[in-house]
Amino acid sequence: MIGQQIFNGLTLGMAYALIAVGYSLVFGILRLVNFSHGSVYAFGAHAALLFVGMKLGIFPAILMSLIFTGVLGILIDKTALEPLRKKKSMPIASLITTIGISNIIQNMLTATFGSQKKAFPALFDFGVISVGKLQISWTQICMCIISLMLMLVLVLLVHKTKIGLAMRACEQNPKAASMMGINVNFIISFTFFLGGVSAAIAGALISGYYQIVYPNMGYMAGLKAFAAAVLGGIGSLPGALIGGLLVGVSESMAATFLGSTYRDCMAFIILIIVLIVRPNGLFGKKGITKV
Amino acid sequence: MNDIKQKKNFNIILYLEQFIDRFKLPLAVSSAVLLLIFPHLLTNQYILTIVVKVGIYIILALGLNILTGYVGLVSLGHAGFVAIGAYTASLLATRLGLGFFLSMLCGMICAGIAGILLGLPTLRLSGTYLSIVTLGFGEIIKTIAMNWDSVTNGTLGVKNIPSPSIFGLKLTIANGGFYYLMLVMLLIVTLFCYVTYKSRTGRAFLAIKTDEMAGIMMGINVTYYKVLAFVLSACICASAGALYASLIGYIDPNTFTFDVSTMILSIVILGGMGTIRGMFIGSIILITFPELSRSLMDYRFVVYGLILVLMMRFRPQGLLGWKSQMPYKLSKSITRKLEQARSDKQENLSQ
Amino acid sequence: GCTNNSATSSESTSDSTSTTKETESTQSSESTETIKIAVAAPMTGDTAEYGIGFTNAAQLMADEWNANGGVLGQQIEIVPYDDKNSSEEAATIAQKIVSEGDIAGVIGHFSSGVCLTAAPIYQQNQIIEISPSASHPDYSLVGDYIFRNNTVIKSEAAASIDIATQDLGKKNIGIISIKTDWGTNTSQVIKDLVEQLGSDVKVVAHEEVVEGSDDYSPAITKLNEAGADVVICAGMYNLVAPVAKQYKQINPDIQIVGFSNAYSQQLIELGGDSVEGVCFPVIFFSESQDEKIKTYVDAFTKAYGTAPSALSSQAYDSVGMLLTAIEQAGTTDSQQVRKFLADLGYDGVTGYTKFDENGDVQKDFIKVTIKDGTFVKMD
Amino acid sequence: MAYLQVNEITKRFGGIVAVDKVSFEVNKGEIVSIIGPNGAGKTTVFNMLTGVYTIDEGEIVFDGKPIHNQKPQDIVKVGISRTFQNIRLFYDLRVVENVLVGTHINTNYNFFDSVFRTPRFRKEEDDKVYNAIRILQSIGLDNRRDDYAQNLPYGDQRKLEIARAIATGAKVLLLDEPAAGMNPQESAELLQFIRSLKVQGYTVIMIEHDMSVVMNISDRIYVIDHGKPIAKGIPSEIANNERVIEAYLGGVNINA
Amino acid sequence: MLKIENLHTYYGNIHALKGIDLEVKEGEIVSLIGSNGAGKSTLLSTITGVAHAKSGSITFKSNNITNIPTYHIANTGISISPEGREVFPALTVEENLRLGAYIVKDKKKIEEGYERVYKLFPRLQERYKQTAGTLSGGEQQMLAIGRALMSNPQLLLLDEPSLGLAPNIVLLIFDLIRSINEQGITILLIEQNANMALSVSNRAYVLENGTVSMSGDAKQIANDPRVKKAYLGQA
Ligand SMILES: Nc1ncnc2c1ncn2[C@@H]1O[C@H](COP(=O)(O)OP(=O)(O)OP(=O)(O)O)[C@@H](O)[C@H]1O
Ligand SMILES: Nc1ncnc2c1ncn2[C@@H]1O[C@H](COP(=O)(O)OP(=O)(O)OP(=O)(O)O)[C@@H](O)[C@H]1O
Ligand SMILES: [Mg+2]
Ligand SMILES: [Mg+2]
Repeated sequence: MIGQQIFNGLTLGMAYALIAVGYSLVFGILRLVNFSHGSVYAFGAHAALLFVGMKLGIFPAILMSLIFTGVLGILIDKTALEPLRKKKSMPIASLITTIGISNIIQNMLTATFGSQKKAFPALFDFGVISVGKLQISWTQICMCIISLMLMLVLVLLVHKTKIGLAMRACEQNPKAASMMGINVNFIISFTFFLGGVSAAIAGALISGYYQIVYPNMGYMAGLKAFAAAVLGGIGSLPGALIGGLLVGVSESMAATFLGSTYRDCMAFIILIIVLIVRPNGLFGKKGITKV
Repeated sequence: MNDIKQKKNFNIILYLEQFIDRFKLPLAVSSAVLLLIFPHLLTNQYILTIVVKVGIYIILALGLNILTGYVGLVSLGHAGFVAIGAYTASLLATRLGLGFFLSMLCGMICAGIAGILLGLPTLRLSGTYLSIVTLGFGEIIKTIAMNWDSVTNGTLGVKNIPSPSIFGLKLTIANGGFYYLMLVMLLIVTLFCYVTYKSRTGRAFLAIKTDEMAGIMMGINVTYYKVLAFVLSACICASAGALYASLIGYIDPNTFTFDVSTMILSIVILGGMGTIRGMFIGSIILITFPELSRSLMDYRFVVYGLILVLMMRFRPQGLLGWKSQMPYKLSKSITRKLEQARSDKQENLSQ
Repeated sequence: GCTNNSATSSESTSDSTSTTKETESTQSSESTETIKIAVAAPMTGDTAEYGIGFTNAAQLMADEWNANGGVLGQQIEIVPYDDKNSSEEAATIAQKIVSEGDIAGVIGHFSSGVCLTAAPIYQQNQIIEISPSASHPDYSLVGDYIFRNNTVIKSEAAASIDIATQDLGKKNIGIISIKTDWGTNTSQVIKDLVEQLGSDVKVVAHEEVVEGSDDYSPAITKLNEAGADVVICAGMYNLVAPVAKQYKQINPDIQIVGFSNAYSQQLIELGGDSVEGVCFPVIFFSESQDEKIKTYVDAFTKAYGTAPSALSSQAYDSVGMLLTAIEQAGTTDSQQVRKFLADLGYDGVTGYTKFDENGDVQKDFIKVTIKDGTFVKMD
Repeated sequence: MAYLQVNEITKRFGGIVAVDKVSFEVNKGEIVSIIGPNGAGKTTVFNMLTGVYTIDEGEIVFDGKPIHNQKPQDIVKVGISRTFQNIRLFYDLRVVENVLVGTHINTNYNFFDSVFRTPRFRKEEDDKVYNAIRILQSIGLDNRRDDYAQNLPYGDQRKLEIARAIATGAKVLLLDEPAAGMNPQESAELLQFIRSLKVQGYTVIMIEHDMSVVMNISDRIYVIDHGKPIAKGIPSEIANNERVIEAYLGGVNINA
Repeated sequence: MLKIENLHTYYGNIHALKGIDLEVKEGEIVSLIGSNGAGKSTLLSTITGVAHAKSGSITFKSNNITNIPTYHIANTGISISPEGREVFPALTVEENLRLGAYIVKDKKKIEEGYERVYKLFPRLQERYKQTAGTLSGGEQQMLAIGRALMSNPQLLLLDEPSLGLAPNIVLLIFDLIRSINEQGITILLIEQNANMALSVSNRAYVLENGTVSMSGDAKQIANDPRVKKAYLGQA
C-alpha cells in the first residue's frame, strides 16, 4: 500500500508542481506572490472546458485555452500591475491587487459557469498498467512526462536564452535593466504570459486527470502549490518541481498515517520545518547580504 | 500636470494636518459624543451589528498593523491568532463558565504564546518566506481546530457562546451594551498602539522595517522586537477574536479561513499601513461594502475585487497612507532648552 | 438571474385572478404591496448552486401562488439573501432580515452549522425559519419558530445502511465522509446504527476527507486495503462522483451508497459510467410517475433548464407550507402563522409532511439507483 | 595593551581569503586609517569588528575583553559603532528620528514606562531628543531635522550616518569611506568635523580612498592588499612606502 | 550631438532641475561639476528617461529623445554608468557584462567587449563567476563602468566613476576616459574630483541648485576663483 500511496502522492505532486511553476515564474521576475495564479489556473481549466464544449477537438481546444489564459496573464499585468510599477509603489500593494484580481476572476467564473463541479473529458485515458501491486494509469504517466517537459523547456528558457537573462536582470534591478536596453514591461508581460500558459497547461492536465472543473478549484491547490514553490525555493523552477513532489508525497503519507483531514496542513508543516533549517527553501538562492 | 496635482495634494495634506492639529480638542469631543449617542440614534440591530463588526475589524487591523505596518513582516495567517483567541475564550466560557473578560485574557495569553512560538523560529526568514510560514500557521491552526474534536468540538464548532456581561448586566447588541464594550476595547487598543509607536519601541520597529542590518548596528535587539511585535499583534487580534465569537455566538473552523487573514491585511494596506487612522477608514470601507452591495448578488465579490484593484491602482500607499508633512513635534521643555542654548551661545559670541 | 424575470412576468396575470380568492386580510399589516419571503442561503462561493436552487424553487412556488392571486390578496415576493454558507455572514444576514421588519418567514440556511448560528436570532425575534436542508438534531430544538423540511440524519442514515446491507447484501462497510458538521455527524450516526445492528455487518474503515481537494486516492486506497465491499459515501454529488471514479479504477466491483443530497443530475454528468449502480435513499424522486411531481418537474425544468434536485424540491415544499399556513392563519403575524404551520399537514412533491413537536418531519424514503445514465427506482 | 587590539584575524569566502591574518591596534583617542586597493578586504575587516561576519581565525580584544563572534547588537553596546560604505539610512524616518534610533541602546525606560507615559519616560525621551538635536547641530544638519532621510542629497546622507553612529554613545567610530561622493571642499569640512570628534575624545577608525583626507588626519595608517597587511606607519612613511605606491597609490603624489 | 534645452524635472514637489541648457558636441569630453544635491545625477536620469522631464527638450543626433522609454534610449547609442553602481547583485560578473551588451547583436563584438573590459580591470576577470553583490565597493564600480563600455556606445554618461576607487585605479579611469574618447566616444562626465575631471575635459558646466551657473572651456572654469573656492577645495 505504501508504494501505491507514494505513487498517488507523486502524481498529486506533479499537479502541484505544474501550478507552482507559475508562482515561481512571476516571483522570479517581480518578487511578487501572484495570488491570482490559482484563479488563473481555474480560468485555464474553464476555458479548456468551454472550447471542448465547442467541439473543436480536444487538443485544439486546449491550445486555444493556453492562448486565452496567457492573454489573461498579460491583461492582469497590463491593467493592474504595470500602473503600480510605474508609481513605484510598495510591493505589498501589488500583493493586495492580485488578491483583488483573484476575487474578480473567481467570482466571474462562478457567475458565468455556476459554482457546481462540472465534468471534464479524460485526457490520455489509455487505461491502467500494473507494475507488481502498483496500479499506474496512463493519465498519470502522461501528466508526469508533460510536466517534466514543460519544466525543462522553462529552465532552458530562463537560464540559456537571452530573454531568460533579461528576465533575471529585470528581477535584480529593473532600473538598470532598462538602462541596458531591456524593455522591462515587455519582459514582465511575457513572463505573465508564460505564467498564464503554464497555468492553463496545469488546468487542462489536472482537470483531465480528475475529470472535474469548478471555479474554486484553484483555491486550495493554489495555496499548496505556492507552499510548494516556496519550499523548493521560490523563483527556482527545479525547486518548484521538487517542492511540488515533496508536498504531494507528504500529503499522501499524511492521509495514510494520520487521516485525510490532516493533509491540508501537511504542505505547510513540511514547509515550516524546511524553512527553519533552510530559510531560502531547498534551492533558493541566499539573499545577498554584503554590507 | 501630474506634478502640479501632487503639489496640491501635498498642500492639502499639510493643511489638513494643521487643521486637525489646531482643532484637536473640539474634534475629539464631538466625535466622542457622536460615538456615544450613536446607538440611541439608531435602533436598527442590523446596522449596529455591522458597526460592531467594523469596530472589531479595526482592532484586528491595528493588531496586524504592528507587525506589517511597523515591523514590515507581512502576515498572511492572522486568522490563526484570531482563532486562538476566539476558541480559547469561547471554550472557557462555555465549558468552564468563565466570565468574558477572564476568558478573553486567557485567549490573549494563549495567542501571545503562539506568537512567540511562531515568531522565534521564523526570525531568520524574510519577505515571502515569512509570509508563507504565517499562511501555513493559519492553515495549521484551522486544521487543529477541525481535528481536535475532544477540545474544539471539531467541525461542529462551539455553540451558544454567551454574551459578555458586566456586574450581571448582559451586554448585547439589542441593549447597545455590546457596542459600548467594542468602543471601550477599541479605545484601549488605539491608545496602546499610539503610545507604543511614540516611544523607542516604535522607532525600533520602524528601523527594523526599513533596514534590519542598520538597525542591528544601532544595537537594536531585532530578535526581541520581532517577537514582541508578534506577541502584541497576536494578543490584540486574539482579543478581537474573543469579542467576535461572543458577538456571533457560534464559531467553527471555517470562521477563520485564509480569507479572514487577507481581509485584515487588505484593511491594513488599503487604509495605509503604518498609520493608525488608516485602519479606521480601511475597515469601514471593506466591511461595509459587502453589506451595501448585497443587491449585486453574484457580482458582489467581483465588484469587491475590483474595488481592491482600483484603490491600489490609484492610491497604492493606502487611502490615508501619507507621511506626515508637519514638522517633528518637540516637547515644550526641549524647545525651551534649545532656546536657552542658542541664547547662551550668542552671549558667548557677543562677549 | 432567472428569478427576477419570472417574478415580473407573473405579476401581470395576477390582477385578473386575485379577485377570485376570498381571503381578506384581517391583520394589522400595513399597506405593503407584497408579502416577502426570504431565501437565505449561499448564492456565491463553493455552494452557490444550492442557494440558487433554493431561490429558483421558492420562486417557482411563489409564481404558482401569485398566478392564483397570491396569498391574503397580496402578491408574494421572494427575497434572496446570500450567506456564502458561512456562519458569520449568516448571523449578519439574520440580523438584517430581522431588521427588515416585513419578512413573513425565512426559507433556509443551507448547512446545519450555519442554520444553528442564525436560528437563535430568528427565534428571539419570532421569525419563522424553515430549513430545507438542515439535518443536525439540535437545529429544530432551538425553538418553536424553527422548522425543517428535511429528515434528521438518523432516519436517512438508517435507510442508507438498509440499502447497503439488505438490498446489496454486503457485510463490510467502508465509510467515506466529508469533514463538515454534517459529514461528521452522519458518519457517527452510521457507525452507531451499524453497531446496533449487531450481526456480522461491520464498519471496516472510516475515512474523512476535506472539501476542496479532488484527490481522494489515499482514502480510497485505505478503504480498499481494509476490505470494504460497500462504501457509504457521506457527501454531496461532488464527493460521490469523484470517489466513484477513483474507486472504480482500483476496484471495479465496489458498491457505493450515497445520501439524498447526492441526488442531482450533476452526479451523472460528473460521474459518467463510474456512478452506474450508485444507490441512495431519497424523499423526492423526479422520475416519479406521480402527476403532481411530474408537473412540478416539468415546470422547473422549463424555467431553469435542469431537473430539480432533492434539496431544491424540499425548499419548494417549504415555501408551499409557509404560504398555506399564512393563508390558514389569515395573517402574516408570525405568532399566528407559527401555530398553523405546526399543525399543518401538507402534501407536497417531497411527500406528505407533518411537523412533530420539535418542528421535524418524518418522510418515506424511495430507494434510487443509477442505471444506463438515469435514475431509476431500485427493485 | 591597546584600547582595541586585533590579532591575526582571517575571513574566507569559499575559496577566497578576503582577510588574511590582519593585525592592528588602536589607542584611545587616535584616528587610524585603513587603506588598500579595491577588494583588499577593508570593509570585511569592519564587518568582522562589528560582528556582521564571524571571524574564522584570530581575536579581537576591546578594552581588555574579547569581542569577536559576539552579536552585532552587543558590540554596539560595548561601544563600537559604524557607518556603511553603501549608505544605509532609515529612509522612511525623519532626520531627527534616524538619530533617535541611534540612541536606542542607552535608553533605560521600559515598555511599561512608555505605555503609561511615566515621568521617567518623559524625561528620558526629552533628553534623547535634545541630545539628538545637539548632534545634528554639531554636524551641520540641524536645518534638515524635519526632512525625511530619503530626500537628502548624498553628502548629507553620509553626515547623517555619522550622526547616527555617534548617537549610539559609542566611543569608537568606524567610518567606511566617509568622504566618498564629496567634492574637495566638502571633504575638507568633513575633515574638520572628524578632527573635532577626536578632540571630544572619540576614537576613529576610517577606511578612505581620498588621500587628502587620509594623509591629513590619520595618526597612523595600516595598509592591506589582497587581504594581507603590507605596511603600517605614520602618514609620511606610508606615502613613501614602495609597496604601497606600487599596489595602491600609483602615480598619485601625496602632500602629507 | 546631445542638446538639452530648458529642461525642468521634478521629484514629486521637489523642483530638481530648473531650466537646464547644455550641449555636448561629437567627440568631446564634457564634465559636469556641482555640490551635493545640485541636480547632476538628476540630469543624467532625465537624459536616460529614468526621471521624467516636465518640460524642455533633449535631442540626441537630431532625434528628440525627451521622455522616451529608457530602453529605447539605450538602443540609440547612449550608455551610462549610473550613480550607485546599480549592478545586478545576484548575477555573476560575466552575466552583468553580458547584459551591458544586451543591444549588441554581433557575437564577435560581445567577445571583444569582454576582452577589452577584462584587460582594463583584471580584477573582474579574476572574479568573473562571483555574484556582483558580493564584490567590494570598488570592484562593483569597475563592473559598472565595464558594463557601460560593453555596448560600444556613441555617447557615454559617467556618474562619479571614481567614487570609492583606489587612487591608482582613479588614475586608470581617467586614462581610460581619455583613451576611449580618442577612439571616438563622446563623454559626459560627472565628477566630485573636479580637478582631475577638468583636466581631461574639453568643456565644463557648473550646476548649482538645479541651474547652470557657469559654463565654458574646462581650463577657464578650472581657473575661475569661485570654482576654485567652492569645488576644488582651494582657497
Ligand atoms: N559575502 C561575500 N562573499 C564572497 N566574497 C566576498 C564577500 N564579501 C566580500 N567578498 C570579497 O572579499 C574581498 C574583500 O571585500 P571588501 O568589501 O572587504 O573590500 P574593500 O577592501 O572594502 O574594497 P573597496 O575599497 O572596494 O570597498 C572582495 O574581493 C570581495 O569580492
Ligand atoms: N528620488 C528622489 N526623490 C526625491 N528627491 C530627490 C530624489 N533624488 C534626488 N532628489 C533631490 O533632488 C536634488 C538633486 O539631486 P541629485 O541626486 O541630482 O544631486 P547630485 O548633484 O547628483 O548630488 P550628489 O553629488 O550628492 O550625487 C536634491 O535636492 C535631492 O534631494
Ligand atoms: Mg569597502
Ligand atoms: Mg549624484
